[in-house]
Amino acid sequence: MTTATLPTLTKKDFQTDQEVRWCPGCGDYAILAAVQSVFPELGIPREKFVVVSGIGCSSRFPYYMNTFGFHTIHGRAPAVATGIKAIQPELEVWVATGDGDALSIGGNHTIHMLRRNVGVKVLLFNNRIYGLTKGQYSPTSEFNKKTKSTPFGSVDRPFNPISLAIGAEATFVARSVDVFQQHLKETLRHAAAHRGSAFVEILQNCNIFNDRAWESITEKDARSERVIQLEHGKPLIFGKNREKGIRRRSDGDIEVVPLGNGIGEKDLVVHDAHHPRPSYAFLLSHMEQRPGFPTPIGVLRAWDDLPRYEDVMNEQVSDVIAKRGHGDLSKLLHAGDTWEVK
Amino acid sequence: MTTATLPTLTKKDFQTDQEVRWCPGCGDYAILAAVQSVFPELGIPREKFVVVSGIGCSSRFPYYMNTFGFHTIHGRAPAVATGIKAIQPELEVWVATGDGDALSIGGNHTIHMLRRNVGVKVLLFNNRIYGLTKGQYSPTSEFNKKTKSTPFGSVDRPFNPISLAIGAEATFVARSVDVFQQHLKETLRHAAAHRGSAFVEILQNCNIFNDRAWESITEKDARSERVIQLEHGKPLIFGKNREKGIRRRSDGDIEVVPLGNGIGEKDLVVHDAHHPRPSYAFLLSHMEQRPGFPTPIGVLRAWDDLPRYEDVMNEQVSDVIAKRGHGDLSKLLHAGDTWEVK
Amino acid sequence: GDAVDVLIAMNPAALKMNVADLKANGILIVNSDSFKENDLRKAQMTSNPLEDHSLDKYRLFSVELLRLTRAALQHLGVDAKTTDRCKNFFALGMCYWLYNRSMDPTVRWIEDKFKSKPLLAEANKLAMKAGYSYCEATEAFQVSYEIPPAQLEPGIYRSMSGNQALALGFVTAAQKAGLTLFQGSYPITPASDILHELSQYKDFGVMTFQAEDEIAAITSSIGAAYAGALAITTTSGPGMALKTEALGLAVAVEIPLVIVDVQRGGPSTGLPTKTEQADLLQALFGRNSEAPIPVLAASTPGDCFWVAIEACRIAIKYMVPVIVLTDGYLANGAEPWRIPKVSEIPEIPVSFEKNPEGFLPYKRNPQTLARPWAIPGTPGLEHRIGGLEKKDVTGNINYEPLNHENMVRIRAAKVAAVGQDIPDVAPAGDADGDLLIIGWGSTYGSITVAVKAQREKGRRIGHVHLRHLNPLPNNLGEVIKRYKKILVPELNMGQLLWVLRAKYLVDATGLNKIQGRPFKQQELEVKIEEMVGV
Amino acid sequence: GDAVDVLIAMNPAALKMNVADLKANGILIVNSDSFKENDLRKAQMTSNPLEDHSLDKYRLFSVELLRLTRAALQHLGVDAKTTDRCKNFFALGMCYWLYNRSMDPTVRWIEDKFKSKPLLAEANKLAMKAGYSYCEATEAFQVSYEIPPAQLEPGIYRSMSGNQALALGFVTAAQKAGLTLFQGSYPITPASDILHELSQYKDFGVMTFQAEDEIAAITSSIGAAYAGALAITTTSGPGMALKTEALGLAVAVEIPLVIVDVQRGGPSTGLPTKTEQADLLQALFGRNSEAPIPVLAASTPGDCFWVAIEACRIAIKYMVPVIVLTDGYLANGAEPWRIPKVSEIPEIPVSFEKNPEGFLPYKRNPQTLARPWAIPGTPGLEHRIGGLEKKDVTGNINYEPLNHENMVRIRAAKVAAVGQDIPDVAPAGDADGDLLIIGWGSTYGSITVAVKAQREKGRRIGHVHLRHLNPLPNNLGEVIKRYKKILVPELNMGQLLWVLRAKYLVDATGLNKIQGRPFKQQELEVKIEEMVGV
Ligand SMILES: Cc1ncc(C[n+]2csc(CCOP(=O)(O)OP(=O)(O)O)c2C)c(N)n1
Ligand SMILES: Cc1ncc(C[n+]2csc(CCOP(=O)(O)OP(=O)(O)O)c2C)c(N)n1
Ligand code: SF4
Ligand code: SF4
Ligand SMILES: [Mg+2]
Ligand SMILES: [Mg+2]
Repeated sequence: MTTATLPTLTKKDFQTDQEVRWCPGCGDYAILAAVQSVFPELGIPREKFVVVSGIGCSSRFPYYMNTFGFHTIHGRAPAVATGIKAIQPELEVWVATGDGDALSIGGNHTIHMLRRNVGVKVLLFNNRIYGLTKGQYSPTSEFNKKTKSTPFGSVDRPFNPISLAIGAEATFVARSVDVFQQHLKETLRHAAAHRGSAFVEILQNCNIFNDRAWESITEKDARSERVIQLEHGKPLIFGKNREKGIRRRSDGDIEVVPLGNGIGEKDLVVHDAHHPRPSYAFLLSHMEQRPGFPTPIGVLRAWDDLPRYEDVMNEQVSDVIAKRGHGDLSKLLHAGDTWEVK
Repeated sequence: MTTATLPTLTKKDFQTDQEVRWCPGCGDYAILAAVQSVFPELGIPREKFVVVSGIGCSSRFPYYMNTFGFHTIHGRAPAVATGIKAIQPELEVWVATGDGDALSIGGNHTIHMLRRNVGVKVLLFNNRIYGLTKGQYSPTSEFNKKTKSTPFGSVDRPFNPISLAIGAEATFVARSVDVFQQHLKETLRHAAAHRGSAFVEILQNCNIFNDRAWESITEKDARSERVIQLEHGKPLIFGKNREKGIRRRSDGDIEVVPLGNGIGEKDLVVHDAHHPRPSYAFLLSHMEQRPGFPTPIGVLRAWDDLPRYEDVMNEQVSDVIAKRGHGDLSKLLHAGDTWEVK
Repeated sequence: GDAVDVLIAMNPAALKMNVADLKANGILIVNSDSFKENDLRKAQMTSNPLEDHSLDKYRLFSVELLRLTRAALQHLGVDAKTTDRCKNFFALGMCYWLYNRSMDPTVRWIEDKFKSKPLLAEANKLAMKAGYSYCEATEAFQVSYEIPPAQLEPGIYRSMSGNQALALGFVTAAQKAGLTLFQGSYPITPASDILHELSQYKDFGVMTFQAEDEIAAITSSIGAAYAGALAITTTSGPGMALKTEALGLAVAVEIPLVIVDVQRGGPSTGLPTKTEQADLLQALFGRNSEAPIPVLAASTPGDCFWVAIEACRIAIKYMVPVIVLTDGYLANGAEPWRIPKVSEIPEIPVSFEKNPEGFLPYKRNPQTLARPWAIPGTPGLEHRIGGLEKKDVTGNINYEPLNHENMVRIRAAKVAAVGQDIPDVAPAGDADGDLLIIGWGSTYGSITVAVKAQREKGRRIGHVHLRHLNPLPNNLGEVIKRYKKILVPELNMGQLLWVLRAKYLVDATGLNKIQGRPFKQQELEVKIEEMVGV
Repeated sequence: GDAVDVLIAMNPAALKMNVADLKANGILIVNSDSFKENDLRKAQMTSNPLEDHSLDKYRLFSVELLRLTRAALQHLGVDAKTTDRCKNFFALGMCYWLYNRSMDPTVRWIEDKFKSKPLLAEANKLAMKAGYSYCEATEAFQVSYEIPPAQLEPGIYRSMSGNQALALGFVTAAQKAGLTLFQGSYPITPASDILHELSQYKDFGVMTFQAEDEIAAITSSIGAAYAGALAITTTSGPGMALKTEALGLAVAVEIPLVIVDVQRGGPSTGLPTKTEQADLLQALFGRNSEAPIPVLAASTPGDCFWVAIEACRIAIKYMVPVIVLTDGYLANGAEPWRIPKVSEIPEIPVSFEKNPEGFLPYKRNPQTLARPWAIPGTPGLEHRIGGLEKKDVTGNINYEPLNHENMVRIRAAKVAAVGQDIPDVAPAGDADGDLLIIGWGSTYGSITVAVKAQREKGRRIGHVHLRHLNPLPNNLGEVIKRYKKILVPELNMGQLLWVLRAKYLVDATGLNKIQGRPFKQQELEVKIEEMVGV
């Protein structure tokens, strides 16, 4: 409704007067650009946007967005965002966070917000490192990673953020890459369109403390060879010449098959992002760990039939009021057994 | 080795002089009995056992086990257990926890411990309620649950503990039920046999604040109709007369089929608990949400090829010592640029 | 009189007959198994007393004595009739726990009495122990002590417990401020009942959020306050400790928030069901760096209502987080409470910033030093806030040395400014004399009666009971000078004592009891006589 | 002399030529892009000075100036040669941030100087701003101040920063105690370097665990201590706040643990890279209920080594958690440190309980009140501990009133007992006189020089610098009486001042600076003269 009367906004409207302060070459610049160019498209008044973050390089994001912004404390953005949505469900709340902020100290708030399906969009800047604190390994760093805090290599196995989010009942999970601008914007649009919790992992390069972390995906050619772009309703095809596909096996598992000589699109898995159950998305979420399999990007899961937490919460209040009428304070104070002292 | 010389232990050896203080009829008694009868079978000296817990009715468990026991603070048992294992990897460390302790306040420590594959066994007493604090809903309570803190019904969707654990990279996940004594003991034996993190959800009845929470599974007949017992290498069959089975569909999903007229065991999914990848276990983990599907109990996943966190941690130390020799303190203090003041 | 402290009612008839003899706030254990429809009918009861609030003035424990006793004796294989008779011993076991008395004498008595029937003896002992264990198992059973009856001025009264009063106070404050009440909380004894109460008041638009932990409880409340709610978070000591990092954020972003700490015995998990006053210093200093916060304490169950409202008023007027301290004794204790007229209660003015004209997020009200409450959704007020140090007025991140010192002093001055609204203390009893007793919180009742008794014996004693612990009332230092000696009785090791010594350099004496229970009038009188001489 | 505070070395040759002019602990910015193999060969360097520790006495920032400048100017489309020349301005921008000066004058200068070449002007400005932003972006750059050089007694010296000294101190303590050192930690500025240091010492059997958060950091350390390690956890203010609930558990279960808080500017996230002393009251009181903990503070970077050892000794001897306070100034500041002989350092006796004979988990050593350290794996010592109140000696859960009071007092007495080992304070300067300056922590250097200067002007001043903040040295009260006036300079709003006033009822004066940087000698002298007269 308001949108009708809206002065159409531009990218400029979402930029602040604050110098953007990341290291030269940081992947965060590209993510900022993508968000600033998608927000104006959404037809939402600027004052309705709230960008909430924790602590980290990525969490400086709100300072550069000319919206309402809250740079909270380390790991707590999802909880703060939940409180905001409970009180003003119509606000468009986006969380900017990092692999440490969201998955290390903030892991519990992240999974609980997803479980509740609070209508918040989470942008996880995954650079597989703690940038702000000068480069310690993170919960997404690969096993045996050598960092400031692990000179002999880390001994933890990483989380797969997508698998974790799906295990936590996420209704929307997607992945994109800082340098794939068009794809990133498209992914952000899908996230914006989702009413429930939207979890977007963005592969981001920290060129100071973890340079080239995603090279195998971003380097020339790799994109087509080692990445598969998921699109709802389209068969799973990848390869420079779209010569490879993913097929179901009779045991329910998937396999990579070369297209041609008898094997065609009809034999391939057709991507169903809207499936009510999470198993298929979960299967895709870690396929890149298997030799010859590509890394999936795009929307893995977008099932939006579940009511939003903040809506159910507010409906419950209005239902009670509808049934009982607005509470009468004097009645409340006089409830129960009363007596008079003369 | 020690085991050879061991005086064989009995259930009595694991009982303490403390009165067991749970409400009459609480499911915790049955779990205590099962653990006390399985521990002596393991051939491990009693002083090697450490039972760690957080806070909750379930977390009083250590007081009743005549082993080393640590009743820590709410939600932190997995982290305390990790510290213990790092220093003494050969200890047999079991965590007793509840659905609130492990999944609400302790959710982050639980998933990180599983991700790291610390060699700790977690017994999650899931009574779908906060017992100790007089009955508030928990992260495993069903949607719209009426409790002390939600008189109009809860508005959260629950976690599925098994799905969450699998999403967090758990190498062993199993489920059993307080009143299925034999099955529970068998499940505990499997958990004990697993070297890495073992996550066991035990459906437990809180007869004071959430009585009959699991009735649909435990009541007479239900067990065979609504429960499927998973056994590695065996086909997925259930029903009072074992007349139903679970079959793969061509789209990779599963379906319940009646056995007979042409459909036999050969057509059914054969349970593979040892599969290196988690997708199959994940698929089973939430099938009971679908009409006509049974609740799986037993070992869903037991993949033990991954080294334990504490072992890698300690090997790293011994490797460095092997390479560099034991550190020389004096050398260390004199490292770098030194000069003499006369 | 021959009023009793505990009543165990096995059925409606028994309840009817004896409840009158039970002291106000006495313990009432009822066998809920025998309060079904037709039991009530038999006793000609039209409504179920376990639900109709008619027993509000007692500590009602409705327990399925029959079912629990059966469960406890299940494996013994005694006949049903015997089993059912054992429920008396189950109830007895509960009483022993509630008054933490040993069961041993009774065990011996049973063994002796039923010498001839060992199985029956066994059954009775088991039942009694089961009743004891049942209380120990959960945190459902909290002993509560009779609150010394105060002089009752005329008015309409009801029985009121501290947790209930807090809940009603917050609902009232929200109504008076015209704001949505948001409570982010994680259950913990003895604070959980505040959540239970407030979750029932959806018809007042109350939003209760049971968070995944205390950190999410307070940070969700911070988010709610930022979005324009009257936000509160309620907990007890261990949970309070978990909230301290987020408290610092609330101080830094200067938003209104009320934090309730219902103190319990510690340290660590400690004695969850017992009372204590040992979180005062945590409330005052338990945060990193200089993060001053106003602290209030309630003195009686009914006073919790007024303190809740006062805390909300300060939080909104000064845009600060405010800590409210109560304790297990107030939380579960009940007293007759004079019901105020809604019109007697002043409104709480709230003005959200609306005007983009020259809006700056840290531009301050000169009198209160409050910054504007500029909630998201307001056109033209888009701005950024956070926990990093910031320039005053503009709110832009700023690390300059002098700006930092300036901001630290402003945050302190803002809390000090609350002092404007704090009335001077006027000692009860003698306005000057030999002894001034300074108390805070739940010791009000016992100090009051002790002072009364001692003054009747002719001693010249004043009593100041502090509601505001930070800032302290402006004239307190001057009042202290009017007395020869100062006594500070606390259910801790001397925390207020420490504060008073530091602030006023007064050589006050502490009376410290840390036993999980309140002072006895006797204990106070002995100390008073020791100090002022007999 | 004409020694410089900052040196920017674009290549090895330049470094070689000028490094001698750089002050000890001065800032050294090196363009790491030009320190490759053959660059070094060209400059006839056999080893890479960026790695061979030869520059340890400076604050070395090795930065890829070339690559970063190129990245910053990428989109401008200026030629490579010009771009590369801009790296000088990139480095300049860094300096402006490090000394937080405004870039505006230089911006104007550039615009003027390159009037004719607007693109070049643009490029230089961009490069400078990029350098500035680069420092602001991460917490990698922390200004550090020159530590006033102390009198150096004869010996072998090396340059030592506070974080490095802590790390070495803990390794030494573990060796002297014959225990495995376990560090559970979550990175946070300015404490992270302790983790970075210790993670290198695996050849000393050191185990470092980077936890998922500060709560897991301390609770994993509690688990490690329980299992028999010398366990430490290291953090800064916000992380300290998160550990407070677990600190209570450590107090309740009475296990040895050392907690390091490297203080930084606050409240909340505050000023992560700036120094402050404002966590003292949090360290003393920031826990629920009565949970006393010994607190130590280091006074110089090198002193951190000795304080670390002292903290471990107390923790083990008394079976208590111990808090160590340092700050950003000590952590990053470096000073010449006299390397002790390993034999000079006393052993730390440890005796794990082994004997099941009459073992009871809370049976105490009469002199230290320490309970036995009975680690899992020891046959016959199976027992249960936890955070609930317990009976002394047996350790069984117990809620009895008198037992609780008894336990609270025992835990306090145990911390007080640490006083046995604390040497009496002997003031530096005059043993009595007009003014006693009482300091703690990183203000040691500046107070020392100020006192020296003022005494040379004939004023009678003593200086006590407290290492033990809880318990305080036994004779402190008596020493205070020997002076007319007491001055307590602190980089906070008066926290030690508060403690001294409360404890000794002394009307001490505070000198409080809260600007994220240390005292200037000047500031102290002005205050001294104000107090004792000119
Ligand atoms: C309570 C607390 N603990 C630790 C820190 C230090 N800290 C700030 S950000 C951060 C991690 C940053 O990593 P990530 O979330 O991946 O963000 P990035 O900088 O990589 O974008 C840490 C450990 C803090 N600010 N607060
Ligand atoms: C820090 C802290 N917060 C809250 C509590 C209160 N508390 C104790 S146990 C518990 C939840 C118990 O539920 P669960 O873990 O499911 O165990 P159960 O009693 O059901 O076995 C809560 C909220 C506490 N003891 N400490
Ligand atoms: S440190 Fe890494 S993530 Fe942080 S701003 Fe620099 S490049 Fe970006
Ligand atoms: S409250 Fe429930 S879970 Fe706790 S002891 Fe009683 S029955 Fe068991
Ligand atoms: Mg990161
Ligand atoms: Mg539970």
